[in-house]
Amino acid sequence: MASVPAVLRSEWTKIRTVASTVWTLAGALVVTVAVGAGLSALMRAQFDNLPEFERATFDPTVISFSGMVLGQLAMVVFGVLVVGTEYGSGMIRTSLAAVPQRATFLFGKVTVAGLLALAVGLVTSFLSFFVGQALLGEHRTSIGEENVLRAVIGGGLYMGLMAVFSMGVAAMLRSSMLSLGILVPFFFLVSQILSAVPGAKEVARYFPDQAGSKIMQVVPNAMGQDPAPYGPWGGLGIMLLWVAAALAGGYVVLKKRDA
Amino acid sequence: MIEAVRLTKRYGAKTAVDDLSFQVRPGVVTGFLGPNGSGKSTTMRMILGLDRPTSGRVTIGGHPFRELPNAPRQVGALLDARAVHGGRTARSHLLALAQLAGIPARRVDEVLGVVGLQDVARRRSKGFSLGMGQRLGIAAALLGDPQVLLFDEPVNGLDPEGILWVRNLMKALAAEGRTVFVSSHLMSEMALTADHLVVIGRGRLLADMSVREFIATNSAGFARVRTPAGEPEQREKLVAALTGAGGFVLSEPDGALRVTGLPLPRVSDLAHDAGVRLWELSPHQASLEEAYMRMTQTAVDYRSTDDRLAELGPVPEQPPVVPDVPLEGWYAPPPPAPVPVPAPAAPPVPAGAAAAPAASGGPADADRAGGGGPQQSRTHESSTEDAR
Amino acid sequence: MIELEGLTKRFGTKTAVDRLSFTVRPGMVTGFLGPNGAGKSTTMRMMLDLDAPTSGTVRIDGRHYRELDEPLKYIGALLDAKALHGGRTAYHNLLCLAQSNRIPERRVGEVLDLVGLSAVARKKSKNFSMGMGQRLGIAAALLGDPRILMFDEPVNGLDPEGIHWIRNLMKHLATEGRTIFVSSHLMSEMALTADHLVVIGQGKLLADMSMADFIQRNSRSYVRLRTPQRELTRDVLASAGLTAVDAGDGALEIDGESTERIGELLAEHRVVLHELSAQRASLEEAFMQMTAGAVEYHAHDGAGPQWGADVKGA
Amino acid sequence: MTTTPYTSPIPVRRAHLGDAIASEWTKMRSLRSTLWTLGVMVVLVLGLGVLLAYAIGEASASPDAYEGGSVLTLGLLGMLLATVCVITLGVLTITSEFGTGMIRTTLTACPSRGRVLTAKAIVFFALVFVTTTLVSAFTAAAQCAVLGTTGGASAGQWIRVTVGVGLFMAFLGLLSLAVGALLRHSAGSITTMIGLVLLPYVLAIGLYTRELNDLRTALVEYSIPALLGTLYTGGPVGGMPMPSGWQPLWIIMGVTAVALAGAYTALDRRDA
Repeated sequence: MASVPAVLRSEWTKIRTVASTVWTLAGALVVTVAVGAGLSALMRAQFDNLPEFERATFDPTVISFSGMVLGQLAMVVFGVLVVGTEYGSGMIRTSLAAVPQRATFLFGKVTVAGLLALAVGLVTSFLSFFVGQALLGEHRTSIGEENVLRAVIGGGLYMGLMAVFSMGVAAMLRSSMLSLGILVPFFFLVSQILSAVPGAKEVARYFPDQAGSKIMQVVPNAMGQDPAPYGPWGGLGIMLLWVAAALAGGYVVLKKRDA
Repeated sequence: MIEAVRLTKRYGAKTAVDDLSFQVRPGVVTGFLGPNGSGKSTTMRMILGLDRPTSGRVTIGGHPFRELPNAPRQVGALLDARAVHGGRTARSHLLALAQLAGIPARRVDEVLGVVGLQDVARRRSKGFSLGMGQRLGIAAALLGDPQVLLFDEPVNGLDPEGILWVRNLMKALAAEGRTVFVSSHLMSEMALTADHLVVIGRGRLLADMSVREFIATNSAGFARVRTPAGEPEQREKLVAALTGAGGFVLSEPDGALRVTGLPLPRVSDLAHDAGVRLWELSPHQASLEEAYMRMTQTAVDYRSTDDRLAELGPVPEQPPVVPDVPLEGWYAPPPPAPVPVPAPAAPPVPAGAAAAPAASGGPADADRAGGGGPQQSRTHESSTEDAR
Repeated sequence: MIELEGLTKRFGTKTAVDRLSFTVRPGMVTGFLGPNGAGKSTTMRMMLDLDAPTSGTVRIDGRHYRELDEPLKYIGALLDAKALHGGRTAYHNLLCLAQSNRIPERRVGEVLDLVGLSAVARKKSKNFSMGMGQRLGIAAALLGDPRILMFDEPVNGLDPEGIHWIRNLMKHLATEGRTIFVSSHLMSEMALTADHLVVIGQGKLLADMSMADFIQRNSRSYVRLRTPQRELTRDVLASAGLTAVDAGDGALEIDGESTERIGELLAEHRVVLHELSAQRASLEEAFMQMTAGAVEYHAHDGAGPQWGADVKGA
Repeated sequence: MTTTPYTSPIPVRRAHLGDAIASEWTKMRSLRSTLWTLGVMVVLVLGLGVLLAYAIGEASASPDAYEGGSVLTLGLLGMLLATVCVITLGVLTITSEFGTGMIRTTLTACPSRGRVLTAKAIVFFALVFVTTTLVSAFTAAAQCAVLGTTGGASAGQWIRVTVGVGLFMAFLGLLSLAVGALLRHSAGSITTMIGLVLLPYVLAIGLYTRELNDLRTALVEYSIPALLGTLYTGGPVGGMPMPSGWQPLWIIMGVTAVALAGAYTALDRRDA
């Protein structure tokens, strides 16, 4: 079989030599931290105006992560482009001629891009947390509190998994535009809207983003959110299942379809 | 009739086209040749009024393109076959162009038939192959049934049948009295299509003459003479007679003689006088490519020569005996290029050469052929790597 | 060495490649010919395992492509010059390929030198002209210094100097004992480059033979003769049972006899010759003859409008 | 080499602007992206307008709240989002020609740059004007039906939110087309236009000092969304001597005219 370290090195070169990597990942970081900081500052100013029960279940960690709704979209774009541009440019044929073992190729790519996304995700999540807490003033929490470290690391995991999920979807659809056209509205609109509709809510909570984002909560059912039938790790597990399914689908498509 | 008068185009400090004057006459196919970067495309674009000349002018039938009263009815052009919006069907694309020029819509279906795209007329051109795109571009050029036609690399991507069709099309168009101006990199194709040539290099005119004249001035033809096999004295007699008459004789691998400096009938007469029977006496005109290569030697902008390449190509030194190649395959050794750059990469060849495929092919292939397995060849790779 | 055995590819009901079996041997340039839609590209893609055959096998030096460890070291291919990421520089495009097959980084600089792209190595490849893109694709094929090389339309977009260069490169690579497999639509170019031909039409093998055999079998060859003594010559030939046909430019054409025999015959009668040469048809003519009927897009003759006076009057 | 020059049997007649317009209309309607962009616009305006009307109708029971024609302002939200569609379409109408190289074919078929640009502008303007006017009218009517009142809107108000908005959007699209002709790059031109729409707000946030208060207000008041809003509301929002009534239309017409003049000059002067 093709040498795995060689494929990993090759994929790393591919990722670091295109401009879109820097733009999407930097976008994810900046947007998440900035929006999180903004909302944290707003919350601090408005804290006294919050309803009683919201004040009681106030979750400073979640507040500092509120930029992730937008930041995750940049991660989705990153994941889609990593796989999608291979198809868009025709590079896929050159790549597969160089590494004919489909599994080595796809999982090598996903490993490198996923680890990079995870690293950026962790940096983003820690940065969001500390900046957000600093701006929350007297309502802040600290990293040493119970479950907070889990939530912060979970935030990084969530962003990394989001990127990997997108890679799987892009490998299944074999097109950047199509993948973005489906994933962005899904996470940005469909998932958000369905989670507000009474009947659909039961289904929507099993969507990857809804389930995965549970890991970032420190206070259970914070600020009037509905209780979920799974815990933070259970939620992450559901998301992992989604990711695994997307990757498996992508692999099957890559193996079966002509390049 | 296309007429360029002292045409010049500068982009900043770079002069793309330099004081170019030529005429393209109706009734013949005129080939437009030049290396990459010689200013061919720029010239074509200026003819079509897409670029403005820095100085000088180019006119079609006496008018600059942009002042032609009925430009699309007088000039048709294929510049870049990919210059269509892929989201549009072939027919819509042509229809838009026809309407723009006030050409009746039924002409659209006609040209689609002419280029053989009638079956895919309602397919979006995004899915077209290179050859189909080329046909669509040719259809657009023919739309106005114009008197002057410009084609840039018309056979790109076409299959042999399509190439033959384009070649006959050009000739037919010229025979109808139209002006046909074709640029191409394919010398063998040009030799079959064009009657007249305009050659430029580094933006300057190098030649403006008929194909025949061009080949005659830029290369030497020769005569191939064969005497009866098994009678060496006949051959020696002929060689002596030819040399005595001022001819230059070389020996070919199959025993034939290559004679330069004497016209064919003279060779025949000399053989006759010497009592030598001839088994073959054939004229060999040099190819257009050879003539072209000689002419543009110094005008190539962008060349792939360097020390290793020299090793790969059999170009550098021609042995005194003519190599054993079929008649079309032989090239006169190009005159040694002036070599303005002192080739900095040249010295460390002995060590570095192992890396070039030319050199490493030998030992590595021997190794692989002997040992076979990939393991072995890989260790070989890495060991040469270490050695370096 | 590439061996195809019963290779078949169906897309739905359409059979693109139909039980194709042939061997591409080392040490020579093998040309791969066929009209558009004959299945050439599909065949080449199956050779690289980009398309899965419906049935049949391709073996590269006796092994399946997918079993090759570092395939770029066995087989280098130029399928589509644009099959690289345009946002990446020429250098990086090659570097990631090299790394995936553990080819040392310095080799990237070497092949870029080789194809003459060193000056633009750090430029993004999307701004390359067609000829430069082609050179980059050739560089990628040469990266692993492979024993087998496959080129699909290698001269596309190259200028005459580049065409000359790639032709000599391919011949030279073949003399080193490599297997060279080239597809092209340019018959005149093929005639200069290839030693052996594989011709397919509508997915089926039409010919697998040497260039000389191919031309000889698929076209007419004759002897061309020019002389100031035309009538005498005609008589001499007629007496030997040969018919000379007028070629139109003053020359005579004789079918079915060698130049040697005719030379001897005419020398006996002391006929003065101005030309006596064997004429062979071009590869293009031979190819057209063979593949007639296997062509997909037929163009009409003539380009002028097919309407006449009715429109003029309108 | 004397040959009689070829003459075509197809009758020759001088092409004019009408031909160019027919050609541009063919180009416009033969692209699926045109249909998609306009379709999205119609869905956005109509859908959001009706949804908003329902939401408001649920929230407040009294129909008296919409007196003075304010019911018509409900169309503003959808129309704001529709600007993105119109900008995209306007830019792509010209930049896709540059991007694909089609412009060279077009200019070879019609060497008069002015005629090509004029035809494009006319076809595009007409298409956007008709679409926007119709969809505005439908939306307003639907909203009135949902809420069960027209809120006593005057005829002048009706004309302003239909024809007025239609003209405003068409000019905005024309401005995008001109910018596209100047920049010749799809992504760059769209970004520029979106920036033009949003930048005043971003700048206004930056100018957070009392001394620059007037400048900030002016920036916001003369921004494209605010001008569009003025057409709906009819009056200056902040009570300052800012554009009101039909004035936004004259403003965008002026800006578009300047940009178009630039586009004409650029297209004529520059190499294609």
